[in-house]
Amino acid sequence: MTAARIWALHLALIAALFAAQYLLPPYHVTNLARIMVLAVFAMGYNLAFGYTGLLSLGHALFFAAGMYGGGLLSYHLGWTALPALIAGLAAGGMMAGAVGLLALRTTGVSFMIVTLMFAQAGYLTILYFGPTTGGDEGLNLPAAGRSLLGFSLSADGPRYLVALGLFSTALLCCLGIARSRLGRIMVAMRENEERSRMLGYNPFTVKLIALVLSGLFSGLAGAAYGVLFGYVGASFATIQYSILPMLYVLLGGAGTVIGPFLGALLMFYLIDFASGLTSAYLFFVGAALVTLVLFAPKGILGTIRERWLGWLP
Amino acid sequence: MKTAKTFQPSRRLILKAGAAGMLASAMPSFVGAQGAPIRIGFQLHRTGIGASYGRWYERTAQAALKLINEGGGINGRPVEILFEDDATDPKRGSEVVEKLTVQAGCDVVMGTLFSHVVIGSAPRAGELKVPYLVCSEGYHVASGMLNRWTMQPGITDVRSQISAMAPWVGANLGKKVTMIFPDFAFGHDHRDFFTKAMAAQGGEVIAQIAIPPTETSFTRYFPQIPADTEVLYHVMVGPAVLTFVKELGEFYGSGAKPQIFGFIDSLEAVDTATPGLEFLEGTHFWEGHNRVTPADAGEHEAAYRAAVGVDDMGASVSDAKDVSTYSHMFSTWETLFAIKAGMEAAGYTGPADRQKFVEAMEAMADLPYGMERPQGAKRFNGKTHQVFGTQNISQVQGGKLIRVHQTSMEDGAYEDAVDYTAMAF
Amino acid sequence: MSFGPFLLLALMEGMVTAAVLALSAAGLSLVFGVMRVVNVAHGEFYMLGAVIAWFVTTMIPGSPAVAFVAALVIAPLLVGALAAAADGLILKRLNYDPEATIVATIGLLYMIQQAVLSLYGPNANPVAAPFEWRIQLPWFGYSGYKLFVVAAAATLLLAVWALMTRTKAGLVMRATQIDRTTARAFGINVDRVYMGTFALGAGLAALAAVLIVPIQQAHYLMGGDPLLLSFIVVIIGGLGSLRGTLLAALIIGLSDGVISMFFSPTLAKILATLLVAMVLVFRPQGLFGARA
Amino acid sequence: MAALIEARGLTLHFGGLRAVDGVDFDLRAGEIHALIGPNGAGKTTLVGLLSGRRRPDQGTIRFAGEDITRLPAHARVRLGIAYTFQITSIFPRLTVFDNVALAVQMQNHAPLKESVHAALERVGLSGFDRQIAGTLAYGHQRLLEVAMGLALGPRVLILDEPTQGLAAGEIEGFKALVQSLVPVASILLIEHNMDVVMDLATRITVLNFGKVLATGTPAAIRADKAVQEAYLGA
Repeated sequence: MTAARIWALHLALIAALFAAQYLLPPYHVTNLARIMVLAVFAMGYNLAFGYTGLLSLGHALFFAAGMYGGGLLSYHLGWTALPALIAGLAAGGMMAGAVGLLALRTTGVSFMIVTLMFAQAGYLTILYFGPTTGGDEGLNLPAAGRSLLGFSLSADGPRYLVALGLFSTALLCCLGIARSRLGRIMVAMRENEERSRMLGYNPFTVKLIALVLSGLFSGLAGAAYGVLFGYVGASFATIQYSILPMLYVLLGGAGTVIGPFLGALLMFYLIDFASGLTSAYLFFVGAALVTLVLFAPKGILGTIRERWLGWLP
Repeated sequence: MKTAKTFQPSRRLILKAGAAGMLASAMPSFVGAQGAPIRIGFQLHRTGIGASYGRWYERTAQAALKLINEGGGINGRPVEILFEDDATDPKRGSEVVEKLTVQAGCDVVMGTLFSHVVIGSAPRAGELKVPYLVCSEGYHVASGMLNRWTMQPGITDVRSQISAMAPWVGANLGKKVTMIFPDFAFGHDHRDFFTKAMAAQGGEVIAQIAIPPTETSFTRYFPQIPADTEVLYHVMVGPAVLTFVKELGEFYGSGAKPQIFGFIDSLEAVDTATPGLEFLEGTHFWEGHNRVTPADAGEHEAAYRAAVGVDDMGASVSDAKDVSTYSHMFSTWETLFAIKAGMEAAGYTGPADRQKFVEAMEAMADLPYGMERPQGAKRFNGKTHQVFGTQNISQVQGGKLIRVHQTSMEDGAYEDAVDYTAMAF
Repeated sequence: MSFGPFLLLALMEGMVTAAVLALSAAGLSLVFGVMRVVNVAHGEFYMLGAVIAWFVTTMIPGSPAVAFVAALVIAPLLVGALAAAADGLILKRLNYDPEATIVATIGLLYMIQQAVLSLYGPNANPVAAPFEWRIQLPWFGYSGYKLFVVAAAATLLLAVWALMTRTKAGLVMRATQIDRTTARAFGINVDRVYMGTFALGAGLAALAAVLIVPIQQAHYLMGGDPLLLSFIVVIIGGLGSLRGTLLAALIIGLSDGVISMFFSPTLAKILATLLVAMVLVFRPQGLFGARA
Repeated sequence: MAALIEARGLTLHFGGLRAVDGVDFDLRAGEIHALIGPNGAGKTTLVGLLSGRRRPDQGTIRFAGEDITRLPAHARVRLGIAYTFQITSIFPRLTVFDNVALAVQMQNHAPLKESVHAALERVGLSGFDRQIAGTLAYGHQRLLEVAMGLALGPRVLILDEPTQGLAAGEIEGFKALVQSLVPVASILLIEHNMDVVMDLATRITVLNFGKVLATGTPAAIRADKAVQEAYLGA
């Protein structure tokens, strides 16, 4: 029963997003394409933070690893979008694995700071290799790098479909993971690490797997953002882009499958809407965050799940 | 890429300016023109590290807009500008181009100063096929990195600026140069083009000191300046520029020091009479547009300053301590008038004529000095989408920047690296 | 410049960096140590201190020294009051839940930044030092005020140490730090201790900013750097250990200065960053914290 | 019978305190072995060493003939040494089902649902599977903890004070449960309730000040003078 309801909900979301490209004005269609890619990033963050309890402040590094892993190959070697996306996916996963091997020796606030510092070193490395990476200015990807199986991703239609395809894949993977045995172990690690260990699970291994999965999602999102919107730049490696997915996840609901998408959607439109009303829009964004955390501390879906829909994954 | 700092706004003034800005954007001016307005989108650094430039860009653009509307608008239609904050961030910049073009229905979009925002936004402008006119000074337009819809008709790029000044530096200040620059693209442009230009003069750059972009304190880098340096060339950007210049002064103190030549970016929006900057007396700066009205200023200089609300010292008329970003902000004024000229040449009637507008812009060449171009005459290169003008070298005399040399347009010429007109729309 | 003076300058700069780090970390060490909350807005309290110093020194005419002393008093009081309000209105209601606190303080960060941007503007403004004094060495000149900052940092840390170990307030804070529940059982009003600690931490950040702003500039985005560096210093030093905080500040300050002598500056930054990360990886309890 | 767990010369110091001091200990296959002793005698520390939660300063531990002294705790669980906590340690925000499922899915091949329900049934928690574990009554939480240990399908089950907080009626059921586990599993039981110990244990080891005071059958222990002095008499 529950399983059917859960799959129906998620497939309905995908169907709604498919229909949205025909129903919404073009401005919002492109925004949705951006939001879906950012949501993939946030879902990746959610796997580490929401499910496994790893509060990282360095996910910009994984996003940037994917963005540059795909982007540089297409810029310098003329790779097309599909191999670039795969390269970005791999780069994100490998970077997360490397960081995890070291950073997972720490916990709590030390883990936050260590991941933050790795990300900062990554950002500076991009600047240091400016002749290759375009440094702070970044690079515009060539047309070849933005073609996927013959379709140009600079056109709005194919771009939206690719974004939707990646988002749907990520969403269903995320749902699958959340409902799998692995997902249960990840949650166990978040809830009670010592008990999990005494059930035979190696905390280090589980967390490393979660972080690598998270890195794969983040890397894919980074590569997709570069390929779909044509720009690769160091600003995506700054701490701001480590905080963004955390905000999306906390806003939408940590440890929920749809929460990251909801958070990205709301945050995007909160900024877009407020900046149209006033030049002091950051104030309202800040106030909204404080209000939210006071009155819905588990995020929107987290609160809904707690109050009404216990079956939400 | 650039930033600047340091003037001293009074709180009352800022609130007033903010209120005026809100009124102006809420109620487009209809004086002297009729019909549906032409809408110009403006990507603005309202927040983020570019915010101190954004304030003056907005103010200058408003002044030019008023003048254009008083003169009958564009093609007899009134003009309005929609400002939208890009947070000095490339991702948001691209979203803002989208918002201004698709949602607000702007005819063209004006771009902003920081080059990473420009480069991040240009692909989307190209996809939307909306003319994107930037004021960023970077070499990214003429280098061929961007696309046919992106143009820079209002300000000379950094490569040309440097090429024009280097001969004067070599001939007048010294042949052995040490450069201090920020360790990212904008600084690297300075490093590469100035080093090449000096070599062509028989001079030599003997040390290149790159400062990491996250740095807030600089003294420890100064000992790397070789003792036989004849000229110290500095360019710095970001909120820490004043710290940089002050620490340089502390470092040299009353001891011997080389000739110092700086890019005004190191001191844009900073009062040259700030305590701690006394050591700058006698040193030289590049200026795009002279902050202190030169004795031989052109006939339109006074009217331009009055329109923007800037006095002869380059400070706000209402607050002498509120120094403007004078060397850069003229670019928004001149870009607006370039849009007007391009639209009128193209017989622009609506978004369907955007391509005709770009072609009309590309057909422009000589742009004479006038109220439309208060910084000086320019030549637009339709192939590279880049405009070229004259540059100024000033010396600090009695705490003021006094122009001592003006380059010719030819001094800043270089070979075309791209022909955008051969690219598809 | 020959190596000796070069090294001397690097060491002097390292001392100043260490002093700046120690100053900005003192307040955080307190909040983090006693309350175990991650206050992302700590850097904004610091920034507010600098901006208030600019307002105060601009409004009070005459001797910069008088205005500076006024700022030293006014800025910490105002910022401390703001922090106390934030604690009472927000953090307390969140029961200091770690995740919720991070989001709330990010929200606070946005609000403070925007308020300062709207009311103060986007520019970096200088604040005059209370005295103008430059030391001219045979090889280079140096700001006397920078040396004053080093002395002030030492004094301030000593004062905080004395507060924590020699006063009743300090005892109460340490008791709360060790065990919140037991402290409550002994009749300590934990809510008030938390509010006081949070306000004191913010006040210390503001005080540090007033001391430091004459060698930097007051700018609305200046809070980011001290936040990161303070966290690093506090954690490397070991949680809640003031001695550790001081030593960590010295190590980071001096190594930053000296590493930059041997590598290209950006590479030096990368190496220094990785070095600190590795210290945390292999000594997660900090250099001087007790093993758990 | 062969010893399943064979510990020799185990020593662990906390600062100056010798929490476990040169302990030799055998757990035989199929037995219910109770570990008793006054508070602070080192019982929990000893089972901590056996389960791998702590590393000994000296000594060796063998499991089924294999040296496991340096094996981390989770690897020992995989070998078949399960541990239930003295202070209830469950996943309070997860459902009862998920708590047990986490244990069941350790042996990857097991059909999840059936095994979970079987484990719950054995401890008498059938029908509670959808409840959030933290909302169970305390006694039920203890039983859930035992169910998690059972569900691991262990060869050795270490129960640290399992009856603490159970009602009298629950204790009877619990005793039957433990007896039903042998001889498939061997049980090491830390217990304060002497009735439970005497009813269940096939052998008893008495610890005092980190050392083994005596080992033997319940009757032998009851008769041991030293034990009476140190513990039972007290």
